This record gives sequence, structure tokens and C-alpha cells, in this order.
Amino acid sequence: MNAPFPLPPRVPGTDTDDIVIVANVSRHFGGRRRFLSGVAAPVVRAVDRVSFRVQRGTCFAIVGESGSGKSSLARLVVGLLRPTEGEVTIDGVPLSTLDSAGLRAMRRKVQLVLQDPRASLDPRMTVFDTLCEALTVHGLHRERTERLDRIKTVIGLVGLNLAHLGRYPHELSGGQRQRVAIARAIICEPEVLVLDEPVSALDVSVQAQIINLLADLQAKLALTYVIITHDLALVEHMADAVGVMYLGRFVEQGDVGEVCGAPRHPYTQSLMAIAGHSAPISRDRPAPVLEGSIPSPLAIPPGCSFHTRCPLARRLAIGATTVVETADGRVPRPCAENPPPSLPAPGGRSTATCHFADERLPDFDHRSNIRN
Amino acid sequence: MSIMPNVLSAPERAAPVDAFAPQSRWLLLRRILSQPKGVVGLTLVTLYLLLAIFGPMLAPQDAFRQNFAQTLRPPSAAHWFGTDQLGRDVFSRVLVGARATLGIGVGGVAVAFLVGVPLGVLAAWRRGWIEAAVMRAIDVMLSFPDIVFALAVVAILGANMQNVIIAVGIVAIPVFARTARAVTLSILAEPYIEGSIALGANPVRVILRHVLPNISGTLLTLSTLLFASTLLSASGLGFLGLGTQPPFPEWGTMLGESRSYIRSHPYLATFPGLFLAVSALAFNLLGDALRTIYDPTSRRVARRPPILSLLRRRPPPGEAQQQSAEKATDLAVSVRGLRIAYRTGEGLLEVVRGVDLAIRPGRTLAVVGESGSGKSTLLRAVGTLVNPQEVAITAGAIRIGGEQALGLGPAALRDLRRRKVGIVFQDAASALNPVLTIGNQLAEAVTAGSRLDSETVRQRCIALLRDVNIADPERRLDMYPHQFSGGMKQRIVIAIALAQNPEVLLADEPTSALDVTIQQQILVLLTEIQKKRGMAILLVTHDLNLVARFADDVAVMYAGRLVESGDVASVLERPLHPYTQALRASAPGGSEGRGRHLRTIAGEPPLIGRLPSGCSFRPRCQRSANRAECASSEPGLRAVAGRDVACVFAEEATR
Amino acid sequence: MRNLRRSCYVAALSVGVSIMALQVQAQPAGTLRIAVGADPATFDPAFNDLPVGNAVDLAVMEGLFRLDPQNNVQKNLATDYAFSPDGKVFTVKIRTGRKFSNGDPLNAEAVAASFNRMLDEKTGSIYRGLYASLGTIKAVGEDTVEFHLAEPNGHILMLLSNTAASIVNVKALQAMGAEYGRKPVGSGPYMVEKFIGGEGFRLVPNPSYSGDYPATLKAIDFTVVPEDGSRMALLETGSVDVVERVPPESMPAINALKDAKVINPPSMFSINMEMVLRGPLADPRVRKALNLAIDREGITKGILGGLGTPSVGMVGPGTQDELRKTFPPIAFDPEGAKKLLAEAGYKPGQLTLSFTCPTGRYIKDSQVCQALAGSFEDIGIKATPIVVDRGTWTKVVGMEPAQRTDNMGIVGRATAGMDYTLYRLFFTGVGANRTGYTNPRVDALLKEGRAATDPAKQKEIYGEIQNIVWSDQPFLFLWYQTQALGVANRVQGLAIQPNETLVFDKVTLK
Amino acid sequence: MFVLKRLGSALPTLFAVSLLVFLFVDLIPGDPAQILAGPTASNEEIESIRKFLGLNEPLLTRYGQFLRGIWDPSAATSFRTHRPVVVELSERLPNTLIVSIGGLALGLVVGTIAGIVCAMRPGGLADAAITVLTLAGISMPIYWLGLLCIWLFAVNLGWLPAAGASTPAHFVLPILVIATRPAAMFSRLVATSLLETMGKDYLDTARAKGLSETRVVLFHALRNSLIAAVSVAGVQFGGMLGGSVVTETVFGIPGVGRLLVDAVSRADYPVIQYAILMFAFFFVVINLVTDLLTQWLDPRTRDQERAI
Repeated sequence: MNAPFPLPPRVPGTDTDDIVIVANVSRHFGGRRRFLSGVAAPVVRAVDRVSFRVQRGTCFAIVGESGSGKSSLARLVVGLLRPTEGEVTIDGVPLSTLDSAGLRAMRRKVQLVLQDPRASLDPRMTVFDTLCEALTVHGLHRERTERLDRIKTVIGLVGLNLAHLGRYPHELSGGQRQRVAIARAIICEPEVLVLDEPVSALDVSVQAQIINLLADLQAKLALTYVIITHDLALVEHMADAVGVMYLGRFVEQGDVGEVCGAPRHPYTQSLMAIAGHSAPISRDRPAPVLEGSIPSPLAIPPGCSFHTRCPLARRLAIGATTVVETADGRVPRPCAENPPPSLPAPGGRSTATCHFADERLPDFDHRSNIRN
Repeated sequence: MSIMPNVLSAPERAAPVDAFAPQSRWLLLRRILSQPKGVVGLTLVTLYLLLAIFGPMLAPQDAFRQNFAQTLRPPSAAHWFGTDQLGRDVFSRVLVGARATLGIGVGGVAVAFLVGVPLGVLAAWRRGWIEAAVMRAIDVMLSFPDIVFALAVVAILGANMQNVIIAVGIVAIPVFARTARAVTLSILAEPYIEGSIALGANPVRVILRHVLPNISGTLLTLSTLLFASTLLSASGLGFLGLGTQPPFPEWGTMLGESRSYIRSHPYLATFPGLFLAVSALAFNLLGDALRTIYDPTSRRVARRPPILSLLRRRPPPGEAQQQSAEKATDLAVSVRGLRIAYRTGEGLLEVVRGVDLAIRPGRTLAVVGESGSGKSTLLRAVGTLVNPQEVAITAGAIRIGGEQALGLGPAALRDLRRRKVGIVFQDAASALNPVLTIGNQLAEAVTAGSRLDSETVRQRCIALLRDVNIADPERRLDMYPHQFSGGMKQRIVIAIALAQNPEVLLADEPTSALDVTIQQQILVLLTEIQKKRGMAILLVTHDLNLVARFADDVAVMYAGRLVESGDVASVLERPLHPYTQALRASAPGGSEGRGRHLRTIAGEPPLIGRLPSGCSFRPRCQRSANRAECASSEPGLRAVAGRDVACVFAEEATR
Repeated sequence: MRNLRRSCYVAALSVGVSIMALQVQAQPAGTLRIAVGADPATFDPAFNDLPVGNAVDLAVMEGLFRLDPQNNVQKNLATDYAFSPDGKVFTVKIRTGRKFSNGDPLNAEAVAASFNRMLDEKTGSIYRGLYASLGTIKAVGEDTVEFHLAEPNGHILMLLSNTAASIVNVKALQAMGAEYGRKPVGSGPYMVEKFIGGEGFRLVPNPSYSGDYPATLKAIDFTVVPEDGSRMALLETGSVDVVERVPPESMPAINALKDAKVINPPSMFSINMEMVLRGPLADPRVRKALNLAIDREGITKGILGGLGTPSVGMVGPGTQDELRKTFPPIAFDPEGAKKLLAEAGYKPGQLTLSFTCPTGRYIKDSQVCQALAGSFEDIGIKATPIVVDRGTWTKVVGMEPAQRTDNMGIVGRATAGMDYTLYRLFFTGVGANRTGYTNPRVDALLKEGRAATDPAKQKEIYGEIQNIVWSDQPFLFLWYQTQALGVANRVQGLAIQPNETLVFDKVTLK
Repeated sequence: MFVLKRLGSALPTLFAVSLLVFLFVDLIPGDPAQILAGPTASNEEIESIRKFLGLNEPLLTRYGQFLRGIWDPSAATSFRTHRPVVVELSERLPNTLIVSIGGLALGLVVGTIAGIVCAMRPGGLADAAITVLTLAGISMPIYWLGLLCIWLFAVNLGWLPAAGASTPAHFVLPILVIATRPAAMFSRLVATSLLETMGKDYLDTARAKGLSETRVVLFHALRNSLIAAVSVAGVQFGGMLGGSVVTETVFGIPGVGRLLVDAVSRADYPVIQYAILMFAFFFVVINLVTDLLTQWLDPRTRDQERAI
């Protein structure tokens, strides 16, 4: 544990500016036969053929509801999960070429910050121990003074002071804890930070502090962010590119300005409508409501997986000739039967995976008829 | 770094007491000693340990010296505990036997611990076939009656102290392995384990540095509890003739040997028996005390002071009469001067410090605030659901639908709750009883306080489910909560709340556990129902977006007080209190623009009971800037520009 | 031989008189309730190894001979007997017209079948070895049984009067299988009415009995309670009339009862520490020293609570008393013991001995063990008592002397006669001689004694054997156990044999 | 169906137990033949008894014989009584079941009530009293307690018979004594999990419906808190059976436990083996019952099982 771990060499020819490359990655859970009973557990397709690239120094956001697979995707990027198929390449090194020790060494470059700082710090370790552990694990700064210097630097970077070093997590406030979590993540000078809902567990007033801190750190340390969130406002504020996830797949991805400014997929459109940052806000203009809830990943609907809730499909079905009667209402035949194509936007800076990506979203009635 | 100075100047926060907290040995000791059973247990255990160490030296006589002329003598000055069947001094034997007895307990537990814990941790860590194999092996061991198992082990290995230790240790292995596996599994599910793995730590490190320290509390507790049962197992072996070797004294064997004298010479069994039972008791007490510390579920609330229980019975003094003069009857909810405090070990801690609220029928009032601002406690108090053993309403009045809600007897209280109040909690999953069908839980709400035939009840339940837009209600009645999605569960909770046509619906963050798309559905549903039934809604939330969309009025709460309240349009569009302003501004997106720094409120919300003097928002307030007025007294609400604001300098914002 | 026969006649006559008186007196009346400590798993005489079982066998079956409470041999089914001149055939005449309780005739054939069944290897009887010398048994006519002996044996009457030699109904046994052990079909005055495993059983009069010991009780109820304290409680609460095995500490409490007392009949059970005659114990001075080191009086009074008397011979009272020889008690002389040890070349603390004791087998066995260890320490021997469970103890004391790792072991013996006991214990190289004792003179005498049928000759031979063994001291002779039973005052006429068998012949209830 | 499946999955456990029991018993010191033959027997006699008992057969053959005894009672007979072991056990089983199930049931009822009392007023006088009593209950060697009970109730007060099993009254004391442990344990379990449940929102939901506090506790809270308690109780039943060994000895009850102790002291291998196997079987059955009970109490587990 004391020797600095050599990082694996880059694969030649992949020396691009894309520090994270996720190529056609899938991750399925279950399906294994159970011990003794021999019954195969059902397969959950948590992540299904997802691809994206993140440019060095930028921020990529993954947006989705719970159950969409966004947390699994984050863990695939960090290498905590091995993909069932596809390849994750970090800084030119395909993760599949690494053994478990190599993966551990690679984590110096890719760090994960979790949602709930209260739970993500070991309650029995002081801030100092927590920070030290990161250095010990990677065999960095083994000299005591060097180590102290590094810890001092980092603690200052995240806006804490030396007095906090001797404290235990429960002696810190939520915001301070998240600062510690961030400090632990950056102490080994990583290049990529994967942030899993970094502010959603915090109080409103503290959220803004952390968001600002993240922005400062990115600028200062030239970090690359992959941020997982359900909050489109945060995406618009922080991210350069975004992937909107629904049932394990990206339904729309691309440049934030384009995806958020002019969403083409009906799901993104609904999310944007709900986000409702447009002031002035008032109850006289109720936001459109999306029907039903996200289906179980055990039973992903055929065709376009969004068709069970898609307002656009409902609307289109009214005039269409090829209509299928489903349990959730009438939808155009392609939606219910064919996987949707990924259509690039006219500008080419985003794609939407929808049969009718370029149809205009109708002003649908928000009165919902719930079936699930 | 603009935020740094603010953070550094933030007031030092005191450590809240936390059950999961790591602590120095002294802290653990303090917490053991704070419980009566901990004091007794620890004292006795310490005494026993001293006895085990010094016992043989203290023995006044040779514990092995036989004297056939002096057998079976009752206690006397020469032999405090009498003599045994060989004429040996029982007192000396008890003292000398302490070491062997406690040695068996310690040894047995150590054997079980050293084998069981690694097995359990391994099973939890590796899962798969290893886990299956370990669990099967444990099943096999458990299916042997333990005394029989120990009997066989001693019979095979031979009866001596070492083998007795091994036997009682082996018997206890399954318990350790099972517990270790269970707690390890729960620890492994903790995010900090994933955090450590994500950091690049290898498995050995994760187990040694993170898993073991965190399961140690539970295992320590278990060890003390098992210590007692190990002693008893060993004594059972002695009873069956397979205990330690005579003549060496050991309490269990002494007790077993003397059991035939229980009638003729009762003192012979009494002393070793007492020492044994009391040692088991001592370790059980200590274990219990430790469990109370480590097991959050066994934490007990502070005892209710008798005086306060009297207070609860009658209306709070003073204001109640005064308020009745107002036309409170027009209001669905009227709260005046409400003060609520938690009962803690250090006395009462105020969480709500004088709140006035009024909701007219058909209107929605949103209470907005950060965690710890007291908003949820306020809501529960209005719903008459605060637990009087934990929470005291020290002053003020609550009227619901014109009726006094405080100081009611149990029957009147039930009646009020049934007729006037419906409540919706944040977590629908925990708001529904997992073991009862939806139909059952709805029917309970429908029939409470009335007698209806079952068909009527059923129809009424179906109608309620329809009201909350649940399709196919007939079938759903027989389903259990876990068979529904989160959004559906929340609808059911709403249906239950609506069962008796309440005048006011209390909603505590009803959507914050739900996905955005579902949130929307639920709130729209609530609004529709409100329109239909004309009831008042008290909505507690931290999400200004929701307030803007769904509330008529808003009350912003900070540190147990309202700092600004009024109708939504005026408060949110032109907030006057610096806190409301900051809240509005700190949300990302919208007007702030991408990539720019957000405006932040410096520091963190204050802790209950540790409020700064003067205006409680003062340390975080940019407007205050060390003005003396802010520090001198806490500003009350006053009407400014169409709303109430609690800020001395509210007018500055209107300019 | 003639003397013995005569004495038997006399005894039979006197018994006959008293029985006639009883027959005149009364019909069976009253229920005797007894609590016993051991659970008799079977009454099949081929397998029974408990005194309770003996008592039941004595009551529900008949043998050719039987022992009276004084341990004298009486004729029972037998009417006459004789040895062939070469001593190889033993002929017994039996009474005719007797029946088993199920109506089967009890004739010579049934008697022969009963013996042959026990001696059959396939039966697996635990007494096959004891009775092996009986050879083969033939029925001659209705009333004559011939034992074609495997070797001449002058002790056959002793063997045949044991309850293990009770006559079983082989036909019924074959039909019932193992159940026979619970409800044996015999020809005795009682029969087993019901048997509940582990709980108890009940004897009721056998209506078809026509012998000399007719039933006097309407029923005898046995309850099995292994825990001493609980068993005593039954007598104290008046739930039973007799309790077996009263622990010494409970005796005062029972004697204090208004309507019950403890009786202490003698027992043939002889407790000794049997030495392994190797190493230090091969030296007779050491053995003598050990024998001198023990305060038998102190231990029997202090620990056994009086339930023992210091040994005065190698077999206990009641073991063929006419052949038994007693000696002056061994003195308690620690100083003499130390001297002897010094003579043998052991300074204090130099000699180390270990010995094996069972726990829960004999009265206060594990405590006795500790007391003995203390006594040895007192004469400067480092003594380690090894107290083990019954299984281990059996294994250890049953080992060949060469395999033993300890030096001595406590063994208690109540045996079937002088020849059997002494031959097994002291004949060189016999399987049961676990001390490794060997003495050519003793071997020769034992052979001679076995073949001798003349009582006077027997007395002389066995007297010499006992003299030699007593002076060789291959055992640490300890004590004879004394029985202790709690008996309610309303019970009259209860007799207990030295082998701890209860005899119900004359029991009546007030 | 579920029951069958569960029993099926328990078969490997039982098989492992049978193997272990067999080997275990074989390792117990003491030669059954030697014990039967007595101390005066010669080697040849012991050998012949060994042969008769089949102890000279190879281990595997004897294991086969042991397994055969499961469906062919005559294949496994007691060394002492020569009766089929299955018959011996089945005669004694009712007593053991009466005592252990009676004790368990009584303990559960008393423990549950005590637990509710504790949880209703944590820190109150009743809580303290029950805590001390329960702790004392589990701190006392069971045989001591048994003997004291005999002394008090049978000898001094004369209310109940001291020992034996002939009338229902004989079972009162053993059941009382054996109930102490489950009562103590259960009262703590119920109190703990009830306290945990008391903080749940659904109780407030129930209160908001206007239900009485009694109904809230008994109908809503107790059922949920029993789930945890029941599953622990199942595991503890094994210990209860073990406790019956001691209790039966003290109270002179002819049960399987005492049969086992006797068999151990006499090296009656077949009886030991089958008695332990039977205990194991009961453990499995009790666990199954516990699972069914948990399922009945907790619908969530039902669906899990269905999904698998």
C-alpha cells in the first residue's frame, strides 16, 4: 500500500481531448442462477447502450428520475461497476484492460462524490483521518510534513479551516460535511469528479454555497465533472453537455444550451416545463403534468420505452392511421413497436431518440388519468 | 474564493448528540453512566473483574484445604459463606473461582468472536456461494440444541477448562456470525463504504478501517450479552457433569456440585449461585446499556416531567381566553403565540418560538423554511400529533375549525382529529402501515367514530380512491402498500386524509420524496381536491417553486419564528426580509444565468437552543452589517408593504 | 454340598410356614409407590443391568434358585439338584405344572430354552460371559434340566440364583421382540401392567401364580426421577412411599419427617481405587503407603455422610459370605505412609500420580476424588485427580494396563460370587484383570477353587487367595457403600438385598 | 407449495446434520459395548457384544444403517432396549413438546404483554421492574431455578407435584420454569421493536384518523413489531429444546431431552443420533413456522417469496 501505484499507460492513438469516453455501455443486473434453488433471478437492464464523451475541463450532466439508471451509470464511469458490454475509457485508458488493483490505482484520476455527505463519511473517522486515508491509499505524500501541507492546502481549497480537521462528521454541519467529501475527492489531484446529486440533500441556502464551490474548484484545478442530478436548473447552471436518461437509455443528449433551450424529446420537454424557473411564477399557469410513473426496469416497455407516458404519442395517435391500442392508451404503431432512432438536431449539437423528435409538443391537457 | 470568509466566520456549531457518533472512550463511559442500568452494570462488572484479578490473593483461607471434621458448616465468622462437603472454605473458593469463571466467559466469547465475526464479515463481503455455505453451516450448527452441542464437544475433547471454553465458544459462534453478517451487510450498504472503495481503497483496508470499527459497537454489545449466556452454558455443562476439573473452583461447577444440598444446606448453592447470577445480570445490564447507546432503535425518550403533563391537560395559560374574542371561527386554522419545546436531557429546547398563523377555508398556506426551522413540528402541533412525552407545547393556542385543539382529553382529541384534520406526510411509504391492506386502512378512516355496514364502507373507500385518481379501485383495496409506487402511495395517504372530509389538510413536504414528474401530479391533485371541497391546506415545504405554483399565502420560517408572511405574489416577487430575498436568489437557474456565481446566504442555519442574541438571522444577514439594532432585540412581525416582516430594516428593501 | 443343601431345606421350610400364614391372612391390598433414580430401559434379564430391574425380575419371573434377603441361596423352581461325578453335568429337577402368566407351560423345555437363549451369541446378552461356563442346557422329560458344563464350576448355584438367570418365556419373547423388555412374560407373583418409558411402570399380581411368594400388594407403582432433590421431594410431599438412593445430605431431612425414615441396609458394593501395577505402583511399599494415607473413617463420615463403611476385604458383604474373609481395618497412618515412601526412595514431592474418577456414578464420587487427592498430597505425593464422564471413565478403566496413562482408577464392584470376582480380577492375563496383577500361587488357587464343589474346600482355598491379595494390596481398598432408602412408616416388610435389589415378598401397607 | 419448497431446501441442512451427528457421536469417548458389559467383563465378552451391536462394521456401512433407520425403524434400535429408536423417541416426544411448546407459548404471551407495558411507559416504574425481572430471568441457571421452584411450590407450599409426568399438574412447574427465558427475551424484543415502531409515521396517520391509542398500539404498532420478534424467537427455539434437557432431568419428565442425556451417559449411539436429528428437524420445522408466521404478519415478504 505504500508504493505509489503506477498508472496504466494510455492506449496509443486515443490521445484525444475527451477525458471520459463511454462507448455503448450496458449494465445488467441479475440473471444469475441462485445457489441451490437454481432459479435465475430476473434481469434488470439498469444501463442500456449508453455512449457519451466528456471533454477535459467541462461538465457533463446526467439527468433522470429515480430508477432511470443514472446512479449505475455514474458507478460505471468510476469503475465501481464493470459494464456488461461496452467500454469506458478514462484519459485514454480503457477500464476493461485493468485488473482490480489497476482499477483502484485508476481511481486516483476519477473520484466520486456522493449525495448524502452525512452517510458518505465514515462516522468514526475525523476529517483528518478521512483525508489521510485518501493519501495513504494511493501512497501519496508519505512524508509527514508533506502530507500536512497537502491537507492544509486542500482544506483551504474547500473553504474549511484547520480547526475542522480534528472533528468527526457528526460535529459538522451538512454543508461542511459535503465540503469534506469534496476535499477527500480532490486531495489526490484527480482529473475527473463524478458528482452524484451533490447538493440535493442540503438545505436550500447551503446548496448555493456548494454549487459555487464546485464551480470555483473546476476553474482552479481544471477538473472535469460528470454530475448526476434530477434538477434541470442545476444542469443549466453548471453543465456544458447533458444526457437525459429514461429507463437506462439516453433519450436526448448534447449541448446544454440546445437540450435545455429547445428540448426535442417529449420527456425532456416535460421536465423542462416542470423545472419552471421562468419567473414570474404563479399558480395561474399550471405546469403540464406527465402521466403515470416510470415503469419498472424489470419490464421495460417495447418500442420506445417512453411511449406509456408520452403526451406526444397520445396526441399524434388522434390523427394517425397506424395506431396501437395499449394498456396505457392509443399510441402510434412505431412508438409501441419499433425502437426509436437517434436523430441529430439541425445544429448537430444534440440528438434526441424519438420517432417524432421534430414534432412540436402540443399544449396537452394537464388533467391526468392515472394508470399504473 | 468569495465564500471562504463567510464560512470561517460562521458561528461554531455545537456537537449534537448522535447515536452513531464515534467517541472517545471517556464519552462512551459517560454515556454508559448516564443510564441507571449502565451504572449498576458497569460497577458490578468492574467489581467482578477486580475479583478475577485479585480474588485469589484476597482469599482468607486455602481454597483447596480439606477438613473432614468441618464439612457442610453454615456461615460463621471463620467461614463467611460456610464450608463445603469437603470442609473447604466456600468464601475462599468463591474468590478463587472468580478467575476461572470469568475466564470461561471471556474465553468462550473470545472463541466465538474470533471465529464467528470473520465468518460473518466474509459472508457479507463475498456474498454468493461463500455466503450460502456459511449460512448453511450456521443453520446446521443452530439445529443442534446448544447444550447438546457443548456436551458433545466436551465429551469428545474431554472435560477441562480449556475444552469447556472451546465448547461454549463454539456454541456461540452462530450468533456472532449471523449478527456480524447482518451488521456488515448494513454497513456495506452505507455510502461511505462505497466512497472508500471509490477512493481506491482495497478490500482489506475497507474492512479493517471502515467495516470493523463501525460494527464494533454492535459486536461489543453482543459480546457482553453473550458473556452472560456463556457463563450459564458452562454452568449447565457443570450440572451435567461435564464442567471444569475439580478441585479447581468455578462457580458453575460449584453450583452444580452443591445442588443436592439445596435443601439441607441452602447456603452452599446460594453463594456461588448468587455470584454467578449476579455476574450474568451485571453483564446483561452493561450489554443492555451498550445496546441503548449503539442501537438507535432502543433509544428511549426522556421521561416526561410530571408538571408538564399537568400543563398538557388544561389549556395553556393566558392567551387562550384572549383569542376567543377574535373571529377565529371563520378560520380553518388559527394559531396564536404558539411555543413548542423538545424535552431533552438538558431541559426544554424551544423549536417554535411564538408563531401566529391563520388559514381561511379553501386557501393554501405554505410554510417555508430550512431543516431545523421548526416547520414540521409546527405542522404536527396543528395536527395535534406531537408526542407529549417528547414535545411540550408551552404557550399559545391552536384552533381548528373554530375549536380549541389544545388541552383536550383523549376522546375529544380523537374526535377533533377525526372530523377536522387530515394529514399527509413526506414519506408515503412510512405513512402507510405495511402489514395492512389499503382497504383496511381506508376503512378504518371511514368508520372511525361511526357504525357503518361493510358494503357502505367499501363503496366509500372505492369512492375515495376514485377521488385521488386511482384507477381500478375495487381491485386495489385488497393490495398492500408495498405493491404500489411512491406516487400511488401518496395518493392513498391523501385518500385516507380525506376520508372524513376534514376542514384542514396538513401536508408535510408531501412531494419532496417523489420524482419531479410525480410531484407535479400530486400537487395538481391536491389543488383540484381543494377546489372541490373547499378545505384549507397547510403545506410545509422548502421548495419555493412549489410555493409559487400552489400556495395562496406563504409564511417563511427561520429558527422557530416567522420572518415574513403574506400572500404569495407579494412575498415571493418582492421579498422584504433578507432571508426570503436570499432564498429567492440562491436557487440556480433562471435569472442568475449560467455559470455565474450564485448569491449565497453565508453560514448555516442556527441550531435549536443555540440562537444568537437579537435577530436570529443576524450572523448570516448582509443587511445587518453589525448594526446595533439587530443585536439588541429580536424583531417582531410588523406589516410592511402588504405583508408581515420581522426585520427592523424591512423598508430598506422596498426602496 | 450336603450342608448347603440342608440349610436350603431349612430356609425353604421356614419360608413356607410364613407364607402359609400370609395366605390365611389376606388378599393383595394397597399400592406401594416407589421413586427410583435410574431409568430401567428393559426388564429382559439378558440385558437388565440395574438393581431396579433386578427387583422387577425377581417379582415377575422365577429362577431355578433365588437369594433370600440375607443372600443365602434358596430353591425356587428347582426341587433338587446334583452334580455328575466328574463335575461336568449339573442336573436340576423342577416343579411341574407351573405356568407363565400368559398360560404357556413352564416345563423343562422352557427352562432350557431360556438358558440357551441367553447363551446364544445372536442374543447379544451382556451376561453371556458370566454364564458361559453353563455350556449347553438340555431338557430331559418334563421336569429335568441338564447343564452340560463347559468347565467344572463349583459356584453354579450362585450363578443360577442371580436374577439374570430368571426363566423367560422364549416363545412369548420371540413374538414380542424388544417389547418383551417392557412387559416380560414370567411366572413370578407379579406382572408388569403398564410401562411408560422414562416415567414409570406398575406391577400387579399375577393371577396364575401358584408359588411360595404370592403377591401381597394390589399394585406396585414405580416412578423414575433422576434428580436427587426432586426425588426426595416426592417422599416429603407424600407422593411416594419409598425413595431409592437418598443422598447423604438429605437423610436428616427425611428422618425429620413424621411418617418416613431412612433405612440403611448394607451393600455389597465395594469401592476401590484399582492401581495399575507399573512404574512406582509396582513397588508394594508405595501401594501400602497409599493405603495408609487415607482417612477412611473421615471420608465415609464427612463426605459420604455415613453411607459407607471402611473396607475390610476385597469383596463386599453379601458376596457369598461363607467364603468371604475379612481383615482388620487398614489404619490411617500418614506418618507410616511417609516412612514407607521414603523407604521406597521417594522424597516428598518426588512422586507424581494421577487417577481417574467417574462423576455421578458412585456416591459423591467426584468429591471423594478430591478428598483422595488431598490425602495423597498430605504424604508428599503430587496427585492429580482426573474426573471424567461415565463414557470416558469406562474407557479408561477398561484399558489394558500397558495403555493406561494414569496410575489408578476408582471402580465400584458388586459381583456375582467369589469365584467370578476374584478370578476375573486377579488371574494373570484374564481380560478383566486391569491392574496387571500376577501371582502364580493365586493363579493356581483360583483354578483349583473354581473346580471345587465342596464348600469346606472352597472356604480354605478362597481364604488363602484373599490373604495373599490383601497383603499384596493391588487396590487401594476404600469402602463398602451403604444403601439409603427413604421408606414411609406405613410400609412393612420391605427387604433389600446387599446387591440393592428390593424384595417385595412380604411387603404390606398399614 | 411454499411449504414444500422450504422443506425441500432444508433437506441439505438435515443431511449435513445427520452426517455431522453420526461422526460426532462416533467420536464420543466410551465404547458402548464396554459400558453395557460392565467393568468386570473380559475383552472377549466386550468384543462379542461389539460384534452383536455391529460396531465393528466400517463407518460407511454404519452410516448407511443409520440412514436406513429413518424409513425402516427396525434398522436402528437402541443398544440398551433393542427397541426401534423411532418408537422410543415417539413415546417421549409428546412430553417434550408439551413442555417446550407450552413454555414457549407462555413465555411469548407473558413476554409480549410485558414488552407492551415497557414500551408504553419507557423509563417508568413498570419498565424498570420488568427490565430487572427479565434480566434476572435470563441470568439464572435453569436447574437452580427449577430446584428452587420445587422446593417452594411442591415441598413448602404443597401446591404442585414435585416431579413426574402423570397428571397435567405435573407440567405446570416445568412449563413455568422453561417460560422464563422466552418471556424475558421476548419482552425485551417486543419493547425494543415496539419503541422503534412507535416513531413511525403510519401511527400518526392512524391517530389522525381519530383512532384510540389502544387501537393504534395493538392493531398498528404491535403487529409490525412482532415481525422482528417472531423471527428471533424461531432461532431461539433451538435453545429451548436444549433447555428441555436440563428441565426434564430436574422435573423427572420422561422427554426426549432426558432420553438423550441417559443415552449419552450410556453411549447408546442410535438414540443419541436420532434424538439430535429430531431436534434438528424440529428446528427446521419451527423456522418454517416462523417464516410462515412472518409472512402472515408481513405481506412484503410474501411477494418476495413469490418473485423468487
